[in-house]
Amino acid sequence: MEICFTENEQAFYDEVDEFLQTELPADWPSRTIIWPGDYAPSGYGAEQNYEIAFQFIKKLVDKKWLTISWPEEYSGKLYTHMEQSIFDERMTYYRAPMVDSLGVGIVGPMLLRIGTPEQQAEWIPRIAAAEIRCWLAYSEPNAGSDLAAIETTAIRDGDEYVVNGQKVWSSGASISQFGWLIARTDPSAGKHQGVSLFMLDNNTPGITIRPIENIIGESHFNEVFFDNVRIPAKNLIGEENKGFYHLMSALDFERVALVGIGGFRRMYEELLEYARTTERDGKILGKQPDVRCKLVDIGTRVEIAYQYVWQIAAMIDQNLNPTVESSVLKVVSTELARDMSEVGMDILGPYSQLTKPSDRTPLRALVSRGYLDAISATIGAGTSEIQRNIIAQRGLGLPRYKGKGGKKS
Amino acid sequence: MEICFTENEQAFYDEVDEFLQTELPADWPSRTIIWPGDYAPSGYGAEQNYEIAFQFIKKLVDKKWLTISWPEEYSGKLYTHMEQSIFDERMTYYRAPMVDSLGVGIVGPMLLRIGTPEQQAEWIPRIAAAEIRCWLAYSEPNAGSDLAAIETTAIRDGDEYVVNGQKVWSSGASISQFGWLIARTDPSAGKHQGVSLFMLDNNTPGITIRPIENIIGESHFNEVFFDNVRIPAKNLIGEENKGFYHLMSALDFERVALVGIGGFRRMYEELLEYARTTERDGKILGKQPDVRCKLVDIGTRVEIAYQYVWQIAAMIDQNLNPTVESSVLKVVSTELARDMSEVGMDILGPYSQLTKPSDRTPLRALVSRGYLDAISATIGAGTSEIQRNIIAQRGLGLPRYKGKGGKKS
Amino acid sequence: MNLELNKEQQLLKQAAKDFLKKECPRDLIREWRYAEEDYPEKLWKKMVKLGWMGVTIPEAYEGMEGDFIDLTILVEAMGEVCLPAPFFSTVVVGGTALTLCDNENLKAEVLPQIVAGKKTVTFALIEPGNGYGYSNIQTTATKQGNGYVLEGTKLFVEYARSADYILTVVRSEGDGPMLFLVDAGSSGIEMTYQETLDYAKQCEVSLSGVQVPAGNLLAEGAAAEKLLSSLEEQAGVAKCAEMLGGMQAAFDMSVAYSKERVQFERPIGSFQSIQHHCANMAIEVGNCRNITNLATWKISKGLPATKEASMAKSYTNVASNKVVKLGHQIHAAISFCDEHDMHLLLRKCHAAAVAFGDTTYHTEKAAAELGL
Amino acid sequence: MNLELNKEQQLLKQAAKDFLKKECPRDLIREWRYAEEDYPEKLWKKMVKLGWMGVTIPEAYEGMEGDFIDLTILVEAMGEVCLPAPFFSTVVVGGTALTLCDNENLKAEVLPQIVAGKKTVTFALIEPGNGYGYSNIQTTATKQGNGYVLEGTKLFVEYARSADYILTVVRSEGDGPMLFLVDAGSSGIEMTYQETLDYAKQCEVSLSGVQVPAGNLLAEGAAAEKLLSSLEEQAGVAKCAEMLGGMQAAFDMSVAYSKERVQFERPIGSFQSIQHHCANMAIEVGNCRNITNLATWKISKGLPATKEASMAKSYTNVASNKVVKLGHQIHAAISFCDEHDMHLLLRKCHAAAVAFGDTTYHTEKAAAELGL
Repeated sequence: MEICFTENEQAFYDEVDEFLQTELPADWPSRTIIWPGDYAPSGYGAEQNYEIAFQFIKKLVDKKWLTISWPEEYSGKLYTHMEQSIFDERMTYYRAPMVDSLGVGIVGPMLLRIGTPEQQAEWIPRIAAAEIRCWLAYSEPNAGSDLAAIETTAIRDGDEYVVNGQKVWSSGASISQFGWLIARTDPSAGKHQGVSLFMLDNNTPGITIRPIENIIGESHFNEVFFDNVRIPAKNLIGEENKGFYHLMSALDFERVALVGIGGFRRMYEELLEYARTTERDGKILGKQPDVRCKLVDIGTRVEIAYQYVWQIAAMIDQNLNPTVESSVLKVVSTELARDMSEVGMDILGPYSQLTKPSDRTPLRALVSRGYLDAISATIGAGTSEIQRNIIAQRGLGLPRYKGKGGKKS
Repeated sequence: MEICFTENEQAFYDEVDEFLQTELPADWPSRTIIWPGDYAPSGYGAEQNYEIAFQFIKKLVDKKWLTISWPEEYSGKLYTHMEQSIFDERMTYYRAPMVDSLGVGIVGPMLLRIGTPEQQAEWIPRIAAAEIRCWLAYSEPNAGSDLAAIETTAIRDGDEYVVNGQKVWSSGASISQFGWLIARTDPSAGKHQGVSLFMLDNNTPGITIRPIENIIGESHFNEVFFDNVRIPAKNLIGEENKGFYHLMSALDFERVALVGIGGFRRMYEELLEYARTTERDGKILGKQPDVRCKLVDIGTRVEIAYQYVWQIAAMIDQNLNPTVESSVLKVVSTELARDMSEVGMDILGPYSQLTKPSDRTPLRALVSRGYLDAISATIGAGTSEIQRNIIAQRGLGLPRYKGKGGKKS
Repeated sequence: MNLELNKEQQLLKQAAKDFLKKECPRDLIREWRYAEEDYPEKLWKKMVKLGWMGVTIPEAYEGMEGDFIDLTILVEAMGEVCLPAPFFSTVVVGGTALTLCDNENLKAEVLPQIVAGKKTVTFALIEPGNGYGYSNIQTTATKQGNGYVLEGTKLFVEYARSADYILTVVRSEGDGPMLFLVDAGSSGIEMTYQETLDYAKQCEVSLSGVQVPAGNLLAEGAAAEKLLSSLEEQAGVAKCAEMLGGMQAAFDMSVAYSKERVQFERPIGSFQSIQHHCANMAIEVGNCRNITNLATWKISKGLPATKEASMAKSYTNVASNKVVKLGHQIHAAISFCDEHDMHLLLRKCHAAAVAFGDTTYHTEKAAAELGL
Repeated sequence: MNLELNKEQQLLKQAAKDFLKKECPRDLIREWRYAEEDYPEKLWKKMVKLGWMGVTIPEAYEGMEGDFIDLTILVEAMGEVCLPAPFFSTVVVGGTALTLCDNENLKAEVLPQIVAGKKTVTFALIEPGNGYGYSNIQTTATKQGNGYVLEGTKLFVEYARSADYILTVVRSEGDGPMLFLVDAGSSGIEMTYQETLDYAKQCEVSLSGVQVPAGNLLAEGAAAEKLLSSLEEQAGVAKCAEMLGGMQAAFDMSVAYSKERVQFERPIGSFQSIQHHCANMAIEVGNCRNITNLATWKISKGLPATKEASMAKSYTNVASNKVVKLGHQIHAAISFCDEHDMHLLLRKCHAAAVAFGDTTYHTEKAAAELGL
């Protein structure tokens, strides 16, 4: 047991840290309004920050760190998962911009794994250079937690597939160039069969993208409608009708440790500092017993979440499969994001109501934003309920119940 | 809305209160070690208290209050459920002895409802006079939450039934005279059919009662083994093979409001008094912020539980069926019993460890007993999980899942 | 012992629900939340016609002289629909404070105008650097001629821009609290809009040399302390009723959705985890109702209710957040959309939880009442 | 970065578990809990043979000079089986205190005897009316000739009747703490048995004119404060390891039982509520392990660990109760029987939670470390 970085890890940590201190404005972390666990670009705050973000991402591309999880060809060297986690920790600690985590995190690696050389040549360089962004065309109105229930069809017609149907909760669809689409290519097949993956150019005729305003007043989500959208057959990714197989065989957990753990520490430090330095009714908040108690609990859980991140990274580096640990981290970190916001609201008292930065508003209204934002954390990418099912069934081997007529598995 | 007693209710409350103050030693509540929600006679404490309890119960019999829930013939007048709840509240507030709640609470009323005149003549007067005690022969090793899974058989043989099998968790079996037995009279029938009820004399040959020591060091539970036990057919209660039907049609909830609510207030007052008057490290415990916080929470929940008790009593008096409210009260009161014990343990600090009364032991070691005792509260008479199922399914109408092959009900 | 509403109360409840369902669907708060004007006057006038402004105001001042239970019935119904109008500050706070005070002239002048819907009131207590409470008030009232001059800054003054009166708590020269009904049109008053979670058009109000006639003083010294303490109790419990309206709505929506929404070929309400979420919501709604009803009834009878009121507020503050968040969890992604109603309930409940004393404040108050 | 035990540590863990499983099944604590003798000497001797008494004692005193991680590995394994013997007080407390002190003569005399299993130590800190902590100690040591005379009463002194030494915290004449190794056979010592939840043969120990040679003073003044503070940290984290052993056992038992136990014609582990109970247990065990490992590792490296140690203790205190109680809930009635092991784990965990600082104590300490 050595709960500290090796020399190499420490050197890389220092390198990333220095890069971030150099390439981002010193006050960047306090310009942004990103709640732990959420990395929507909307958190950049004021308009002028987008230009800073854009410049910074170009620097990341130059360093090949945007694609740090990719093969050596794109990342410069083969980074260990521990290094990737260190990178993620530092990046999120500084709340650094990281545009298009879906393209770099999911679409790119999938293309590299199952795409044809032509497909790779077409999209990989552009994703790696942050020239294009991707969105995930997964969820549908009747297929949320139950992804296998998708109804959108993509029917082969000559050299094309004709897509009809609807997607929803499509993050960033309206500001991306390509969709990573899952659609039913064989509607007569079983629920988990007959489904395929496609790269879908947003400019194809027949696509209607309707942004949905979310409860923090932003339109990151979209509804997307397909009306006879014709996708060239060359954009089919992987084998036809093997879409679920491809998705399931992707090493989902590789990304799971990248929960943006640094953002938790940063936010916690801000709350701590606020409690230490703010008077309420003439008394320092941090001297109030309930505030002390709550901040100790949150601080402890931040330390705990960090340990899971390192543990999972180490497991992957040892070729172990941290399926369960990943679900545990998902539950632990998203419930921490939620509870930290509630503790923040409690500490802020009446000031927690303020939703816009002002002289009276503590912490740039970040906490009230987080209070709403964190609601999505325990829902998206597998609800807490589903994560607990996974822990129990896959992790602990508890039996699934298929009903009196069904089989136990 | 009138959250106070009517004149009649208040008069009855005062009458019961005066009776209890007169007929019990003034220090009786502090002689006993009964945790809220549990009314095992083991809580009487020292040996000499059993004689006091015995005398007191004779007084109850004289007043016909032992059978307060029974028809006018046995109770003197038809008491409303509100009055029964008031009686239960006062009794438990004073931690008054109430021997054989199973005979008076379950067996007697069932006999009155479905017993023959002969059966009633044989047992009813003796139960009402506290001359005999009854135990419930329900649970079996493989039939706990799932009572319908019982395997004990009672096979007709001439004028007798021959019983074979085993019961477990049989409270008070070793100190009772009669068992209220549920056994399978038609083993070929379905799970919920072919089951019958019997009065079983403990003296019948072939019965072996083995007390099981529980975690508070008492042997209230028993395992009971039946080896060709012959019950006279006249002891079959109600229709043969209709045992479940009889059980289900019994108005279970009538007893549910009688959770011993007064015991909660009494215990809370003792904890409050302890916190108000005890110094720890030179400071009054009740001045410690976490103690204040926890006692306010518990106090609030005591008030809340009281309201459920009155609400359910009022509903029954209006011929409404408080199935859901009863499950809510079960969950609320048993979780309160558990949490109150944990708060008590927290307040007592190192002294919470003491399990025997002594100069150093706070509150007669009642809290450490309660800490263990309350474990059974959220399990017995339907676990909290099952109560929440009932609330969701019967109360809110959420669908039961019978599996993919089954039907939804 | 009767814990249910009696017939008249049930009728009032049903009438309020029916009216608000029709006249104030939750889209109304969406429509008005960013509007220049503070609230929909058309709806307000209809509420006036129903006599709601005078629900607890004595008949002598043209009110209906209902009791506190009637008031909480209305407030609960408003909580359910997230009413975007200053009923709470005008009637629950303003009407109650005036009714409780001894300034007969002021009562005779203002109360009938509230009843008639001609005037609205807002409440100004919290100051920069302060939380809820009276211990550290910095706004001063200096005697000058026949009146007073007020100096100070107040925060979280809801619907202030449209209010006719600002019920203002100040510190007297003798250090005790004083309570003034300040004409909102007085010179020296400036307002800065504060955008808040609940869309309640809150403002920072600065008072600079604001002259207030002596006749607008509701109370000072011990009388002011007593009045403010009653006001805190009643407004706090009314906030519980408001939260109950929100919790009940979140709960009802969630049970209905659990039955409809199908995933994995079955209604999600057939999953035990969803069933237990719903059961826990039912329990918490029932718990809050029990303790709030107890406090409400005691207040309505003029019985001491400080302990029960603080228990109700501290318990309901926490439980309402728990319940509405469970509602979000059951509805999942759809409830993260602005067009879904769940977040409106969450916003209202949070605002109600910090108003008139947060959890810490009332826990401490209840502890003191318990002799701790 | 490596959060797992290394090979040697894993071997030690496995060896400890194997040994205790064989030599100390939980029936042993049932057998010994009411026994006249304090603990099974046969088992003790075997543990001595394995070198466990000297696990962290320097080689100079004939110990194995392992690190703090090694110690917690043993303690965790003991927590799992509810060891009915004074290892904690002798080795974790006594051994550590002596190792940390500067009294070379005393160390040279006593440490090898501990290693050899010839002497046991118990720890006497808490006094009537006090909780855990050093702020209010009333037991005094008065200088007399070449030694001191001790007066006072100590509570919760475990395995005291069989102990050779009582490590005793007293208040000096100058008001600071002093730490003595008192010969348990000294005249003036009286012991009264205190029956406790954990069956750890605790006693009230009264010290009346007990003469202690100056050579038995471990530390006084600032040195005593420093020693006691390190001791608190290490013993507190070791108690977390003990609780982890108990939690892990409760968790493992519950998962296994959920798979076996059939109700309603299906294993109860197929019910989502039971699955979520088990998942929550898994999460809490993992959480405690993470924060405890962090504190353990820091201590083993001699790094400042006060914050992490207090976080670990306050978190694990609460979580261990939660986990074992879930174990009871899953096992239901059967675990309410004395013959079931679950309550033994609950008892041990509770005793560990109140030892060396309860939740409130360590929460406050962690808050101070966080600069609050």
